[in-house]
Amino acid sequence: MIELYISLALILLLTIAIGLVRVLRGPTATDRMLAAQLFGTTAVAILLLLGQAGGNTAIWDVALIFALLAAVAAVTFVRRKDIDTTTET
Amino acid sequence: MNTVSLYAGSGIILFSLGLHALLIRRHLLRKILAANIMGSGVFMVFIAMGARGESGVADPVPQAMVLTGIVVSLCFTAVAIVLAVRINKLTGCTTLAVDEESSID
Amino acid sequence: MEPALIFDLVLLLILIGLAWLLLASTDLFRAVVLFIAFGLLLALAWVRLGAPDVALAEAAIGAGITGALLLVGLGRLGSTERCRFSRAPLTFLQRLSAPVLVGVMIPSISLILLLEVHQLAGTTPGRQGLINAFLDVSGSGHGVTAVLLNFRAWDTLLEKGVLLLALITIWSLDQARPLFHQEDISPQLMGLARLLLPLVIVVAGFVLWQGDQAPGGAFQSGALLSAGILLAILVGYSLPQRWQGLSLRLLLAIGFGVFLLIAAATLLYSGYPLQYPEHLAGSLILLIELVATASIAALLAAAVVGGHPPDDLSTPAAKAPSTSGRR
Amino acid sequence: MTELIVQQNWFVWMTLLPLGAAVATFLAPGQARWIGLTTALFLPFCALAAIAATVFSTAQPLTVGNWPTPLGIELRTDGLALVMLAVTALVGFIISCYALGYFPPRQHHLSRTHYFWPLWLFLWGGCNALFVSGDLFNLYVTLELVSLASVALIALEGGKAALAAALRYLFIGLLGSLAYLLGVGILYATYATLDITLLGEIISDSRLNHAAMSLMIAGLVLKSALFPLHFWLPQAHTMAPAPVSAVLSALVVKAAYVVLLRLWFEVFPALDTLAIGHLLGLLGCVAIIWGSLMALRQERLKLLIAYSTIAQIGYLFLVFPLARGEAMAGAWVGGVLLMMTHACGKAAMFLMAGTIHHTAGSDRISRLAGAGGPIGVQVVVFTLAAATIIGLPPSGGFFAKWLFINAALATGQWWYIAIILSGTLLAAAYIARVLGWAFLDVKRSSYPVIPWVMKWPPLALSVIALVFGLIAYAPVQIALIGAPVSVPLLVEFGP
Repeated sequence: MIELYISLALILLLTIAIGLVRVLRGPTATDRMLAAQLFGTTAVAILLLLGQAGGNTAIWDVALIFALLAAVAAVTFVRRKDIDTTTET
Repeated sequence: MNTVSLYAGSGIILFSLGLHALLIRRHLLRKILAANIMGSGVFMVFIAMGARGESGVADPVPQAMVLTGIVVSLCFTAVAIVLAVRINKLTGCTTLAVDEESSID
Repeated sequence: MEPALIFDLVLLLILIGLAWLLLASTDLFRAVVLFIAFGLLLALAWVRLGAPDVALAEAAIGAGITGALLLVGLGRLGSTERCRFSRAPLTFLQRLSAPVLVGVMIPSISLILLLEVHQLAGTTPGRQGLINAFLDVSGSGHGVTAVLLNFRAWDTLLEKGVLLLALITIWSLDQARPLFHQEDISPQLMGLARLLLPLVIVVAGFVLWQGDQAPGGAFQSGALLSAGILLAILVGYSLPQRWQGLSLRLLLAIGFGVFLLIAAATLLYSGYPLQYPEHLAGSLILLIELVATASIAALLAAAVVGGHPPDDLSTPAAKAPSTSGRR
Repeated sequence: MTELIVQQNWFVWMTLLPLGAAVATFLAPGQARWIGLTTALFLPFCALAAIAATVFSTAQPLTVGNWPTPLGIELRTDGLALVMLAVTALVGFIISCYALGYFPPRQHHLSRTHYFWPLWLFLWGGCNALFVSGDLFNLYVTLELVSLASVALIALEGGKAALAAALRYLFIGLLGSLAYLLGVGILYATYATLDITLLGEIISDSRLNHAAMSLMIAGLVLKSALFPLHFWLPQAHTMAPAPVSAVLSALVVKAAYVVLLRLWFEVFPALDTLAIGHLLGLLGCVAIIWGSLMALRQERLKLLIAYSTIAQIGYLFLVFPLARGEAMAGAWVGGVLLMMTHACGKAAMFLMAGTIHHTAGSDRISRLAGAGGPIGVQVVVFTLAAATIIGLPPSGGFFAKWLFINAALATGQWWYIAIILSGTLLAAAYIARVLGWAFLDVKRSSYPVIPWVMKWPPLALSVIALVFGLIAYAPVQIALIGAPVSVPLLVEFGP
């Protein structure tokens, strides 16, 4: 059973690796940010699986915090667009 | 090849990557990111070493030290960002290339 | 190979790849987003290494504060058109120092990696036994909390000092500027914040409370709360002006101040700094954690805001944080 | 009541008090000057009490929370900690007095006055915590406290050059302490303890320990600005306000060096360090010559003093190759003595440079032409302080170099003598150049009046630095309490 959980987590991890392509290629800042948000969601799933596999419920708290705080980075992103015009060096 | 040495080795690789970038990158924000990566590498070595021993029982001392280290590096990051923004406001630069003679007087 | 090892291998490969990509990236925004992703995956690595306390902290910081810090900082860095110095040549010694460092340090580090670290992997256990032996008298039921707030409380005391010092530094550098345009307050974001803020407060309380027995504690809880404060600031809440003076400074300093007072009191009482009387240990640790949480939340949020509150009361209210009771 | 005073652990109070005062000055910015001055007045007495407690009643090192050492953090009262606490208290007191005049209560930069005191008190408390710490990770935290406070103080001046210097210093500090921290991690992984005493007993000569040592030493060498890693120092030390320059040159650089001394003599004595010792010695020699030559070329007084600091740091690193065999104690004492006397002398020089800048309107050396008449006092004080940097006989600098030369003779490394002597000549040359300009026979218009706190405290400090050699017996005896050098001191004191 544990092997199954870990294998599922591994598959989810691979989807993150694939999602990286969107961060790298963009083309707009929003694409990149949304991909990062997707990683957050996937990480929550991975953490739940790892917690189940290890029998350590403390790991679920980490997932809880991720789920809660995903909003903060997103809101910062949305808000910062208001003041800034340049992202490139 | 076991988990601990895998993570410790990766920590050292991250440290070296960060060190390299901290030295050669010129943009201030990139230097700040590099320092953070360096720090993460060091913390990974700590935590990996704490994870040795009987299964599941990790040594709390390295964890506590890493928590302290994370706070300290967060402080440095925050100060560095404000300094960088301030420098950018005064000079328009995002690098640290102020040579000795021009800065005097 | 078993799946767990493959999982670790893939995770580390992605981490190293991310580090490489973000450090080499030409687009700074992309680098910041990659760094946020790096923090997420780092938390997974801490979980895999059996360090949920660190993972909690990394999650609270990486997903909340660091992202906000970097995004705000990036937004405030203007264009480099005015810059006259960017092509200023390095001196000979400056140019020499990088190769010396790279030439000396990276090979020596790689040497450790290649030759020695794997030998360590099976040897010398840590201090679990010793800490468990003293856990009963430490005033905390969780090893990491006991180490942080009792056995190595001196480190934690000084670390709280570093936090306050960082804020004083930031205040000495600049005056707070608004994080966004005052006029446009989005009702959607406001609704989101109304939904999330109570949850954040409840979860922060939970994380603080369970730090006594399980992973969690003042820093994680404070970081979470500060993310909540930031969210509130970003959707348009602000601190009333009459709270931006002494009461704000008190809130920022109380965590370090109370810790210092306890150190002084114990030094007077027993001759040893931070030697808690055994029957009071639990309560003192709880007190330190409570005030530390409040201070950390305020300090981190104020660090993102990035400047001292305006001295002149006639200027429009800058965003400055408080822990609760903003509505 | 007397018992309460005698039995207090004053060296712990010396950390808690400045930190508490820093919080108080943050909370009540209006009262910052008086809180700061009271603390500065009190700390030298604490230092005296701490020394008395150790000398007369054999105070023991204690652990925080009274936990046994691998678990708790040891705070030490050995000689090195005590003399550094005392010197810091003395220099800190003088600098605090000077700062009262330098940051007057009402001026345009209101915030500078407000923020100087909490930052400086944080730095002071951090330095004191560092000197007494006996735990490698705790040393990391204190190093970070000191380096963050230094960054803030450098940036206090507010100009773009100062901010750039501050940020560069921040990166340097971060780089150095992360390298140090990685070494600490490796040591903890091997021995599961970070206590300096325990580690010194069990450490063995292995490749891994060598790697850890190299990392830690490289980090600290970067922080203490040994050639060729000194590139950040001139900017950082000269862009800051005068009291801050004095603090940085006199105390902050020494903080990293104290950690280095502890590592070398207390943690790693079992390792074969001959090659690294020679490397550090060689770099020290280059630093002496290079720093002095650069000082000779400078147009500005503060830059001259900063390059002189680089040269003096070079002398400090001669301890590592010289401290071998029977010369061990001599070289170690020489290093500690030089650290103390340089702290006094260099602080006085930077403070005086600040005063001269204030009066002459510029610190260009050429602008000093004819200044010897109207601001003769300042120039003479500057010269007195410089005497110990050059190493003229009654000064502490002379005795430190004397001890180094003895050690070089005892270990048969005569080339260090040549370097020390030429460094002395070069130092005399760059000081003489300043005096030459100052006493040119040029008529100058009047100079502004300066507050007395900017005149007399530096004078007191330079006089102390000058006569340090005559009273060196007591500090050396204190420094040798619990010193890591077991060999009895072979060299004679006195001329």
